[in-house]
Amino acid sequence: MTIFEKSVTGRTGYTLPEEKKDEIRPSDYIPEHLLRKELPGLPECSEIDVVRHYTELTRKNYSVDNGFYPLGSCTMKYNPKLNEKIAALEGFSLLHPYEPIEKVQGALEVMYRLQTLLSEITGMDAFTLQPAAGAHGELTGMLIVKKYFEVKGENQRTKVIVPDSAHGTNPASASMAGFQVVEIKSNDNGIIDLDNLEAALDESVAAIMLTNPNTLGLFEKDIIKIAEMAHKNGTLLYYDGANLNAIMGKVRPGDMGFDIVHLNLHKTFSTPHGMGGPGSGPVGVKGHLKEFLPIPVVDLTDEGYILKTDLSHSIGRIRSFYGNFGVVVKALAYILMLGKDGLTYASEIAVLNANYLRTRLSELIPTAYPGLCKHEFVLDGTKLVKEYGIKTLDLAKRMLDYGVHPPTIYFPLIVHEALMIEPTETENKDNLDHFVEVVKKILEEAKKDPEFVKNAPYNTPIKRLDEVTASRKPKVRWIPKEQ
Amino acid sequence: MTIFEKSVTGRTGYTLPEEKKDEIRPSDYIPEHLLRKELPGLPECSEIDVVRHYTELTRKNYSVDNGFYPLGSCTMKYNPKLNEKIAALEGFSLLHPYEPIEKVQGALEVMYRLQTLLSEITGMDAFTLQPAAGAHGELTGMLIVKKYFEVKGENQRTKVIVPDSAHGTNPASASMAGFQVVEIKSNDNGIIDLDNLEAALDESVAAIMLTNPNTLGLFEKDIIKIAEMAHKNGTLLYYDGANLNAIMGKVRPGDMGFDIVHLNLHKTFSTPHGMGGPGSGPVGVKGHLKEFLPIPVVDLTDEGYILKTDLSHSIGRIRSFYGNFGVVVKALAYILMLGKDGLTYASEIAVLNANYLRTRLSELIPTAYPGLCKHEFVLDGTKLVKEYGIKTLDLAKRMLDYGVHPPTIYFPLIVHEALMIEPTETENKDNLDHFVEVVKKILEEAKKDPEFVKNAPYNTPIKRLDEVTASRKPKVRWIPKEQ
Amino acid sequence: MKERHSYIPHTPEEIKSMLETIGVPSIEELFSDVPKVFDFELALPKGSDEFSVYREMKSLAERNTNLEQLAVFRGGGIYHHYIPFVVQALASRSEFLTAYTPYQAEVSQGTLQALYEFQTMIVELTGMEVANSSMYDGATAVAEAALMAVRTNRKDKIIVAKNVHPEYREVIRTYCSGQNIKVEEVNFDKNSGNIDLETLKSKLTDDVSGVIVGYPNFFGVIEDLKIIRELLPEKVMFIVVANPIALSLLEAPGKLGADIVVGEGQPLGNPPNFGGPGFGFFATLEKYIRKMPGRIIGETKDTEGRTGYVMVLQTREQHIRRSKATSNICSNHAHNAVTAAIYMSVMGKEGLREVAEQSFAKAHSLKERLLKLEGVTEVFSGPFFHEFVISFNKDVEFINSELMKHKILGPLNLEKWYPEMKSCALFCTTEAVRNADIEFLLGRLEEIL
Amino acid sequence: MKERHSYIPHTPEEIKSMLETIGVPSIEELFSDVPKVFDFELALPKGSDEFSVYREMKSLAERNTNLEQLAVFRGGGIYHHYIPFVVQALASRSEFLTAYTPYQAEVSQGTLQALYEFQTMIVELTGMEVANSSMYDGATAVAEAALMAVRTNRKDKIIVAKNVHPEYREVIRTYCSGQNIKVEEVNFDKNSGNIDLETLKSKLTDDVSGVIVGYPNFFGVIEDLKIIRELLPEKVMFIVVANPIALSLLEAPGKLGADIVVGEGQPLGNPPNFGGPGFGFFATLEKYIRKMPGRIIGETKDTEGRTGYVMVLQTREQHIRRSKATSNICSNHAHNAVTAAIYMSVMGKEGLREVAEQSFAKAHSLKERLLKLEGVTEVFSGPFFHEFVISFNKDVEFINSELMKHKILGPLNLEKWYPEMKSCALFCTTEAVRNADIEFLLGRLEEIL
Repeated sequence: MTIFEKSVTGRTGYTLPEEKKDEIRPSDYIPEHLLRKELPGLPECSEIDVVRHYTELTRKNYSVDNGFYPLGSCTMKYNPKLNEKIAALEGFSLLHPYEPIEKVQGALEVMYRLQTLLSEITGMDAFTLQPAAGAHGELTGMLIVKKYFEVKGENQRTKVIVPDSAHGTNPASASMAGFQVVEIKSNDNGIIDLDNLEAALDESVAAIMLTNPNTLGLFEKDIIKIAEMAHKNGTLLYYDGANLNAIMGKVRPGDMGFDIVHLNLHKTFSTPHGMGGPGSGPVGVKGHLKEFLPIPVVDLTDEGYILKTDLSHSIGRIRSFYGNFGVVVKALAYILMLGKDGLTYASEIAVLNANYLRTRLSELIPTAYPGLCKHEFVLDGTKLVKEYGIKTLDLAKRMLDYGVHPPTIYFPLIVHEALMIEPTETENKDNLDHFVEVVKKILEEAKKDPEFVKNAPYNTPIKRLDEVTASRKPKVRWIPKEQ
Repeated sequence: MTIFEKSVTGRTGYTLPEEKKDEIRPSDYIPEHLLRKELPGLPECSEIDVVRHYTELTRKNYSVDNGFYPLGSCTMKYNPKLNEKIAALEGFSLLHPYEPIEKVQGALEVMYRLQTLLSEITGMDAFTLQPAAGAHGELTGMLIVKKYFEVKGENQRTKVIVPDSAHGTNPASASMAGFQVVEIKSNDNGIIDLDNLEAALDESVAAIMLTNPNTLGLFEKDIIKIAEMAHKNGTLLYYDGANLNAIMGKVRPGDMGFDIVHLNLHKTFSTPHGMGGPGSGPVGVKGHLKEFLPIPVVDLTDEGYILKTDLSHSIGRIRSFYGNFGVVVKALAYILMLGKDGLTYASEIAVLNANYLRTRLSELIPTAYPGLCKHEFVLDGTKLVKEYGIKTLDLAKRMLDYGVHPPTIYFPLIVHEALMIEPTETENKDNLDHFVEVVKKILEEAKKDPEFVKNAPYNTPIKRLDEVTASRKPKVRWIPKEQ
Repeated sequence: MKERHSYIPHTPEEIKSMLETIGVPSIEELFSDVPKVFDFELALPKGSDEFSVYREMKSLAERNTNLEQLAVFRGGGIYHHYIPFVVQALASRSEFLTAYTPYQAEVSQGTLQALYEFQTMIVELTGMEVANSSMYDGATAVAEAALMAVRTNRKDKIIVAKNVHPEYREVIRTYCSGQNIKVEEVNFDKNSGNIDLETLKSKLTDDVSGVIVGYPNFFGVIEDLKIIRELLPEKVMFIVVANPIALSLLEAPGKLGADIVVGEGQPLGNPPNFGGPGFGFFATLEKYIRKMPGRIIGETKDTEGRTGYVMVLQTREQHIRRSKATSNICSNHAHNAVTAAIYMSVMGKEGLREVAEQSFAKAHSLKERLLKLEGVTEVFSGPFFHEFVISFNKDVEFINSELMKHKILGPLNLEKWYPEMKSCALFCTTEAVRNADIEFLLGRLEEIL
Repeated sequence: MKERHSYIPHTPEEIKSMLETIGVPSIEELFSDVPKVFDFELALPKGSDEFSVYREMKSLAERNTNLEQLAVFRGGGIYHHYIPFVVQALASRSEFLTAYTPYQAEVSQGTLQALYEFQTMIVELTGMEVANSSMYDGATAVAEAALMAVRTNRKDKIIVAKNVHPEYREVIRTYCSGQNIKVEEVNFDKNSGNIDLETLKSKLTDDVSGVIVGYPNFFGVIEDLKIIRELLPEKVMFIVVANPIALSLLEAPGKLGADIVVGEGQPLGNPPNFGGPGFGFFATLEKYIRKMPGRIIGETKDTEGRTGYVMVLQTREQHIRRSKATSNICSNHAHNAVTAAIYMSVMGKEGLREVAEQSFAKAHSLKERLLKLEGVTEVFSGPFFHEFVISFNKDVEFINSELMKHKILGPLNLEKWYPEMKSCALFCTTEAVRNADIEFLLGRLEEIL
């Protein structure tokens, strides 16, 4: 039942200080046609109604705090409670962005320190914390690329190369920045085909967007060569940081030759995903692109921290104020907590977990590409269709009945019936083993009765939903029954 | 699965500042036979394991935040979130009881103000906030009675009269204070039988313990007469405040003639029950018993608030420190929030809700006693047995399947197959109507198939449990499988 | 390699056994595909414990002056409102906080229903027909609205009123720069503070895809949406940047001809957070739903006919449509949107109206009383909501630094963005400004001026 | 009658319709059975709003000096330990906080299992065989233990060591006064601080039901339970009041002959709360389980054979046995007990040991260094855990008030309870006392002494 159906006219859940309103009537000040005649149809509930409604909704959700969540490319690691406590401190949460700079030195120090730490972790020279999410970081990066070549007078660079295994945001961001997207096919080993790349690289190419390890969880071992090819061609190399959790402390995008990198604080740095956001997508650049960063950036001067806006080639402002500060606070706390050893160890164990799960699962479902993976790996689900008569979707839905969240499915697009699995370092061995057992059980079930699996889930708050009709005739708001 | 089964040797979930331990080894200081050889078998888990374990446990619980909880005599009203926020303030939660008095003036003011407010609400002259729960308040009250007659030299007063409808804590507390308990039968209308009382009242009676309205939800209309009889006999009148939620702002125990009263902050004053506690059971007395209160009491002097210990006849200390201060803070916030009008209104609506539900339910199951009730009422479930072939327990268990918590059952003992229902004022009409519908549906089910109802619940995390064996061969601790 | 960590559960024995299963001798071996040339030493401090980290972060927090410590007369896009305590208590429940995007609908009904209800509330507030489930903030929401207008009308000019939030205009320009969309600004009427209608008219050439105005605008002045709409050719998309609190008091833009209504949702139960995260809201007409950026939740049925919720129209989105998507947005601000839904549920229609009325009344009372002070002059005569501009006979920075000595966060100095507006200051009041704060402010100003 | 309240949902229309159903004209009529003579006017302030209440309560909170603002060297029954942040995050989940006593086991498995695990942890810590699911505090737990000893042995004398917490001894006396149980105290050895064994021996007459000692005792000194047990006649119940943190380091009382082990559980993850609520723990031997006060959770099976948990042995309790119950306790401190279980889960066996070791090491280091200061003399030579007594050549109150100027909460002045112990002070250190705090304390003491 929706909150609207629980509403009763005249019920209230709010209190406010009773303050005299000085006999000021809006109708004395505002033209009648601009005054609202009918109040918006918001629900009317007492406090306990609201508490029960949303408490009930939370109980219909699966989350990291409920169990294993091996979504490939999403890095659903544990979100420490400590960080929530810190971000909720009034000295952080109750700051107005336009307070005088000397009253927010603590906040600016938080930002400055995170910028500095991220630069060290990625091997870049400067960072902006403005972008609100990964895709927003990509857009920022692509606009930097655009502006860079504008300043250089190379306006012919209208294309961006993206491998066919890329996250959907990569082509979408490049396109939004006005670039034409050139997709190149990966080779049989799941990595960049140097010949394809060579063929695509000409003077119209502004940038190559990569993630390394890539979405198949494979390390692009030719990255030095790729960087050389790009730079020789005058092309910039962009790093999608979605997969940084594989390599912290082991190798740095900056050292690999990337010119621009975005990170996802809500993936690698443990800030929670919040049902889809807020995230935070800081962008780091090498020295030659420093002046192109969006404004403002935090800087340290003799008088303390400042918000610097006078960058000579800044792409401008990419969002209001200073980014998702509340998320930034959590990421800083996380890095302070783990430190040098902890961050490295996190990546090591993330890779250990992925390889362990890959090894065990590959006995049941073949991997799309053989050999070592980094933090994630992809299974090829065509065997499910052929041998078990179920699709990857069916396997995924049946997993819900066993209380585990399914992996990312049908991505990357280059693998048929793909299952993309990222366990993260915060899952223990028992959880991985349990996951293998669940897959094994479901395959056994499918062998006996594929229809049974196809009709899963059975134990969830709701069964399989009709998504097709939902999109064909979208009902995207609640409407009272009477109407 | 228990947390112990999720434990793996060597896993850790804690961090502590790394501080040099100065090469101090316990074995250099403590005789060997007093040093622990084997660490206690506590679980070894990472933080995420602990988070998931307890999050899962909460999801197996029903609570006020999940729905209607009409437990008679328990006053399961809404527990405002505001109060939790306030009690968690470091200025309250991080106080040491032995800080210098001048450093805890705010805390003492909280206590003093609550003492004063409770005195006004109940019509008493002085309060102690020491007792940790209702039963603890009763024990305190009974020890005051005992000491009072000791001081008066009336050592022959060895008995306490308790009606047969009383809460079990009443006789237990009287007995614990060394009194012999005399139970008197209620009359046909469910209230004190004055003749029975008269007969029992002699010079051996130290006190009468009553609650008004009583556990049947009926107002003891003869209370003036009862008080006269008691006082004429030199007997003290004790008020069990469990049912105060019926009468705030309407009538005061002090005005009715009670000499001693305990309250339950976790019932009437909205502090949460916390799965069974902590509660808080302040005790108020009339002036002649003021010097008998347990020490310390908070007092206001020219130098500020003090903890007073020099009461001439104090029964002594009833617990360590100053009571459940954290609970006291919440109760004060609640009273400040509601104020004079709000408290009265709370009682009025609590009584309205009870009478509404009584009226509607009595069409399905007869009430044990006719006529108006106060905040709660009792149904006589014998009809269930006779007409539907189910017991009150079965009805209760089946309610769980409909997502509502059953009422108190099999209490008070004087009603067969009793259902004791207290809706509280924070439940809306829809919830009451829904509850009636649920009862109606279950009775229809029972008519068709009593066995079906007898095997309920079906939709709960677990089915009916074998309580008999559990008590015959108690397994009250987890033991590793290997042993 | 650190051997133990509270967030990482592995014991040495487990690591050993896992390596054996994989068939490699060491964790290092798992990185054998990483060229050795990349070896480096991470120059970070070593890890810490949670108590030390908490203390360190808390001391940073305490080096800031937070709004609870101030009387707040500053708005300008982020507003200090009361937030009922129940809002955070519910929003912080971990099943909301630590869930991912609801790709698996069957175990995400909590998220999906909450966002569906949020969309409904935004539709109700704005008077539009459909809304998405959030954008990053007000600025990116309006920038995306501009792109949507261009996508729809396929003409490469966007007109923005100069009295739209300066930072929003900057973001619009940044977003539009990628696709070489021209952004033209229309100045405001110097008397009223409203958009200058004559200039607007003169700029409405054939190549305009959309027009953007504030409601109220950056100066707090309420634009007459009806009149503006009447000026616009039918096809030109009318984009309104609204303050959601004001919408309880002002006629819904949907009733006045808006095509897209966007805005910053922070005032709806989200703390200021030094500017973020709040969230952007985005509402439009049904006919444009397939052009809309962002995630949308819709109602549907399960195989047993029960009502449930799913993400709809995903074919607009980047993970399906890739370079042809309506936007690149992926992570949005769902948690902030749900926070707002909880806020609106607990405030209800009456509560939100009360917030709007108190904010309005206090602003009007304050303005009248300010104008009685020596050295204070009215700047704009147009109707306003809870922000207004006056000019001082002294430097605004000076006045503000004097006020700050009394723990008053004074008005915004407009000269920073509008160099022509010398000594002009933007005041703001909300229901969280107490009458006593207003008296205190006036007293201090009397001393200062 | 107030018409609207955020906690009370009724609208005037609903009230009207409900009154009609009941068949009475007004709410007043529902109180017609209350004699009119009782009419009165409640003299309370009028109701407020949550923001004003919050501000008012917060200002009261800020008038206190909290332990985060101090260097804490004071214990005496309530201890300042680090509490991992995850503990409150989980314990405050509303399904724990707002649930009642688990009378309906099928929808209370969360409570029941958590308490069952808690009992197991207490059994592990104490080395006993069974534990209940909590008492109010350490003092009432030991008082109930005294009553249980008398109930079991049917002899009316209890012996208590004078170095048991003074407030606990007062509570024992209060509890025992009801049933006219004699409470005799045994003094401590002036050199060691341990219970005086000779005096104890001399008091062990036939009428003794139980003997109560501390482990460590109020002076921090570790009693030799083995030797004491050997002194006691077999039937006399040996009751040990233990510090649960110390039990990670000290041999379990269960292995040294204790019959009942009780104590204050606050140090296990509960904030000091100005003394309450913490909780009492209570453990004993299997053979006494039916004599034990309080609620006990046990494991069982459901109709399908699945493991579940229920309250067991309820026939001991007041709601069944009434005046014959083992205790009148009804509400207990379940929430604090579950908080402790979460704390012990996250600390684990190693973490709790580390807390004990750090507390121990800091205390021993501090004592050694204190004794090097002029004007400081050792008082007891017995082995101690994390509290110890020294004497000053100056008044303890004076020293403490000087220390407080430097934000140091100095040692407890023992003279208040032991008038013979002039200038004696009880120091305490835990892992939450930093080495820097110790240096700072020593520096200040050097100045003061």
